[in-house]
Amino acid sequence: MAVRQEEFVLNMGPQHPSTHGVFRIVLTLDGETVVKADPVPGYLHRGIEKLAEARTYTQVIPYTDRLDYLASMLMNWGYVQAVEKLMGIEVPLRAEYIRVIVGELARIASHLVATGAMASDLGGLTGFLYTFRDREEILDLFEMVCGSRLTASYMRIGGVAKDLPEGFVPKAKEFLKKFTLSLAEYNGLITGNEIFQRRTKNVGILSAEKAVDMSLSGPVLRASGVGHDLRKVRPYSIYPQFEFEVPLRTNGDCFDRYYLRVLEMAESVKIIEQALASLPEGPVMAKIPRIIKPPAGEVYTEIESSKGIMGVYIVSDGSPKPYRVHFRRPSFINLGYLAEMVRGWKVADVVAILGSLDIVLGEVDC
Amino acid sequence: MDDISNVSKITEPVQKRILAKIAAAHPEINVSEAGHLHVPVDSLTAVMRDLKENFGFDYLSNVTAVDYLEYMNVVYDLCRVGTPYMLHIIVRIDRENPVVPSMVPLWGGALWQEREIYDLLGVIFTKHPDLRRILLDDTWEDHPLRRDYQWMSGRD
Amino acid sequence: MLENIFVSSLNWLKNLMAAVELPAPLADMLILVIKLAAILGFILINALWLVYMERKVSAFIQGRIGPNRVGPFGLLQTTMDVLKLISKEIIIPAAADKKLFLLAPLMIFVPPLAIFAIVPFGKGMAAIDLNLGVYYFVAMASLSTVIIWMAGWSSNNKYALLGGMRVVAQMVSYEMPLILSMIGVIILTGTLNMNGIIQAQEKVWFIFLQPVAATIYLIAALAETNRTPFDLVEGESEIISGPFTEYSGMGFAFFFLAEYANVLLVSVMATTLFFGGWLAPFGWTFLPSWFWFIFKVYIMVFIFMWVRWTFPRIRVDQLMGFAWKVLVPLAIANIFLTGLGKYLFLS
Amino acid sequence: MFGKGLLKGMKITMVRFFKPKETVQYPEVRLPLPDRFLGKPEFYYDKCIACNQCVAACPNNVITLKTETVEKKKIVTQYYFDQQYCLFCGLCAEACPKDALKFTKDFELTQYKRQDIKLKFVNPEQVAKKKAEVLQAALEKQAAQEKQAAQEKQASADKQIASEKQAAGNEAAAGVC
Repeated sequence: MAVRQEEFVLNMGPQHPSTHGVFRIVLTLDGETVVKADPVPGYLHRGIEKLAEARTYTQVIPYTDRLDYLASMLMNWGYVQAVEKLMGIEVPLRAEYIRVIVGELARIASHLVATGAMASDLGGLTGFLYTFRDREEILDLFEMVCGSRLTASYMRIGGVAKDLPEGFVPKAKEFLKKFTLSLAEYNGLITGNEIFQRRTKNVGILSAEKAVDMSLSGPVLRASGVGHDLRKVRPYSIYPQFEFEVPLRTNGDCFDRYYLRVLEMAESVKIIEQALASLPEGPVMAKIPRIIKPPAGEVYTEIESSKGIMGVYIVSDGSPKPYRVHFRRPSFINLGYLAEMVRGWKVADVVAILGSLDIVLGEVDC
Repeated sequence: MDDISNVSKITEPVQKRILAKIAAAHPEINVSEAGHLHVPVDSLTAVMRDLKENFGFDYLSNVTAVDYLEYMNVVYDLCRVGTPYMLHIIVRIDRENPVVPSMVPLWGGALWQEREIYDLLGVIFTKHPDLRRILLDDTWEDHPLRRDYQWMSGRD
Repeated sequence: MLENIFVSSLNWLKNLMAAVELPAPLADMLILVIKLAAILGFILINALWLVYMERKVSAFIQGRIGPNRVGPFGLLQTTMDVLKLISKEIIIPAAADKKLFLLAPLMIFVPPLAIFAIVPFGKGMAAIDLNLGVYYFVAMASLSTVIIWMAGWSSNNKYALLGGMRVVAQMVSYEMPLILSMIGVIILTGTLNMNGIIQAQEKVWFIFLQPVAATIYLIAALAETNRTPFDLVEGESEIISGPFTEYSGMGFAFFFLAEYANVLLVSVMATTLFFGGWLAPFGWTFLPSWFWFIFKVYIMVFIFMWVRWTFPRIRVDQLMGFAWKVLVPLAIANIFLTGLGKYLFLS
Repeated sequence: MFGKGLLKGMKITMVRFFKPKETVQYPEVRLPLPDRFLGKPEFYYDKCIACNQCVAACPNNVITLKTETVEKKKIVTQYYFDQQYCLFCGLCAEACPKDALKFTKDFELTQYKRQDIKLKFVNPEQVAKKKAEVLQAALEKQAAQEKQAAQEKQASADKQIASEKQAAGNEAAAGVC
């Protein structure tokens, strides 16, 4: 009597503990092995690009926080930098330094969430708690600077909303000192753990050519050996003034994508230390007209956000409202390759691969 | 801000040289003064293949589209991995039947971006492996990002 | 006096019944019922206490404080949880297999309770001094596999089905190393009787004679009770909570408490087999034997909790590979060495 | 050795087991909030000059402002702040020229009833008082004007009498010679 075999379709999401938000993957499973995967985003689609067309340039800033809400400072920075390039505004030096400090803090906070979520997706809940405990301190620094922890809306076209409060620099320095100890703690608890390595090493291999062809970016790309970090490759703001390396890993598996983020956090600490040390005095806001009316034309600029290359394309028709705003969201494009990447792996690996891609649904659905 | 200027001092002339070479290689492209390449629709695939193979632009960073009511623009941004040079390519298409050859055969990265443009702006990409809606519900008619999209707006 | 407070009170009861000329079989039956009721009470209270202890230990490891609002130091937290769960509506999925769905939570408590009947809590304090003790333990322990699989199959939910298949694969393949590691101990003692094993450890505990068997036992015990790093059955981040996904209210509470009863059971067996049961270490008999027994059991439980909140989860195929390719050969080698050692030592 | 990483992980968790805990007992113990904290908005009625800057600055049109002109002076009669749509980005407080809108440190914004979410900052007595003030001020101004007008009339009348007398004087002089 032949045993009838049948594949069954499993809906992983939209409400699932480890899809990092409202995201569904329709998995066709043969037992535990994935035969076909069809990711379905769109549950968190708020139409930010349509809303932006009905708002003035400054009013769009609070919407950019809601893209990648784990690193809202970097999202502000990407948008604001595009408008400044369109209008040809030069941002004062102190504002650039503040942007670098606050942007790198946001990068650390975002990587902490990625590391913690990856550890908890694989079962190690304690790792999640430790990374979030350190992230709390960064959120307190943000609260001091801009008044809210997650959705900063701190940067303005031409500079930053307000100068750093006086208690900020000493508190930031103290955080950086304490943070290097906790980095060692993560390595001890998560990176060095043999079970974690067995679950992530050689899982979800991504070759360099495939990564470039699928326009992946950020830690996902650099873990496959492609050294494309905009802070070094196409420097913007004042990054050339700081020495830091871009960590690179070669065999492009889940472990490398995870470990690369831990290394990047150490680099960000270096950048912030140098930025805090040489913070110049001066204004934090360039002289800009009260009503911002950029000249007609279009611009596309990119910055290196924590998830990858965040591009902003703005078309202006000379009126105070942008004609068209398009956000190149790294998590959305990194997800494009998920369908092939999880094919042939187990359900438990789908969770590990999704965790290593580190997507945020606010950014995927825009 | 001296550092940025001396970095861009090096990249600016090279960028211009690349644009000049491309313009020479493809007479049908006209380069706008802002350095954008305006490519006609029918020669798009040939130009893009040439840019990828001969000029080494192996990374398609961004694909998007804009609705200008009389016509539509599809915009591509290419770059060479590891180098600061970027190309901004604009293709003008008719608004009534917006059809553009898909870039997926050349760059896999266009897969989801073109689906998003089809979903929100209604641009049809020929030879796209699976062109269907990605963000909106499959039963959604019309394309919201078009300028003449009527919707029962709650609070605007 | 404290030593045999339980044994003497039982004898006092026996004499009382003899004085009242109760017919002998009725008296014996009554004594047995009282013994088992006492054990049942001990386990249920322990299950409640272990839930609270686990939440406190996990909180302290993670830099939190844990429950401290309900009752003094949060002690009533678990009782309030159980009361809350009792008041919850029991939802049965539409296409579920009703009879099996409702039967599973009831039966999940049967194996652990059955095994506690033969556990020697102290000197002369085993409810039934079965001379097939260890054999009985292994037989009953394998029953819970079927019950969890019953829960997984009957709730007609894909995640539950996955969880059910995982429980069968995991429990069956980790029973082998569990049994083989016990055989190592049985060779030394020559008897299956629990008290006999404890007597044999008078001079030296078997943990020192059988260290390999002890580690294999502990790893297999972790897998038997579905705890991290082997908690694939209830892999929260993968298959939500496996077979227990569709259960709400008391159904879920039973599975939850049964897990802690199993943890208690497994650590009791570990103490009996490897850590000298109720024997006082270094001969400190000023404390009663049953105190030492509970003290050792709770050390074992603490180690289980400590392991749970440190390690991530292993994958299904790695789990199977580890059991069959590493633990089983190791256990067989250990048996061979023990046999050889005994033969050389005796002759 | 295979287990080295595992044991190191357990050492870390055991060391953390005895370290002081991070949790703050929220209702009893409250962490100090920085002064730029964007909590519940607060509106100073008398500072507001109804210039609608805040209404224009808000991305989600959260603020609705109704005015009434009394004696050519605008009085705010209604100032609704619909908190459920507010992004707490602080653009409105930044746009206000008179600092009439501030964000306090109160972050417990939940309400039992849905309509309480919509903050109504201006109550009728304030409006009535303001109106009365404005009317009163208008009256005073009017009275002052009348008085002033009366004085002017007075002054002009005197001047006129003086000039008539003077003119009469000249005639007399002209007539005489």
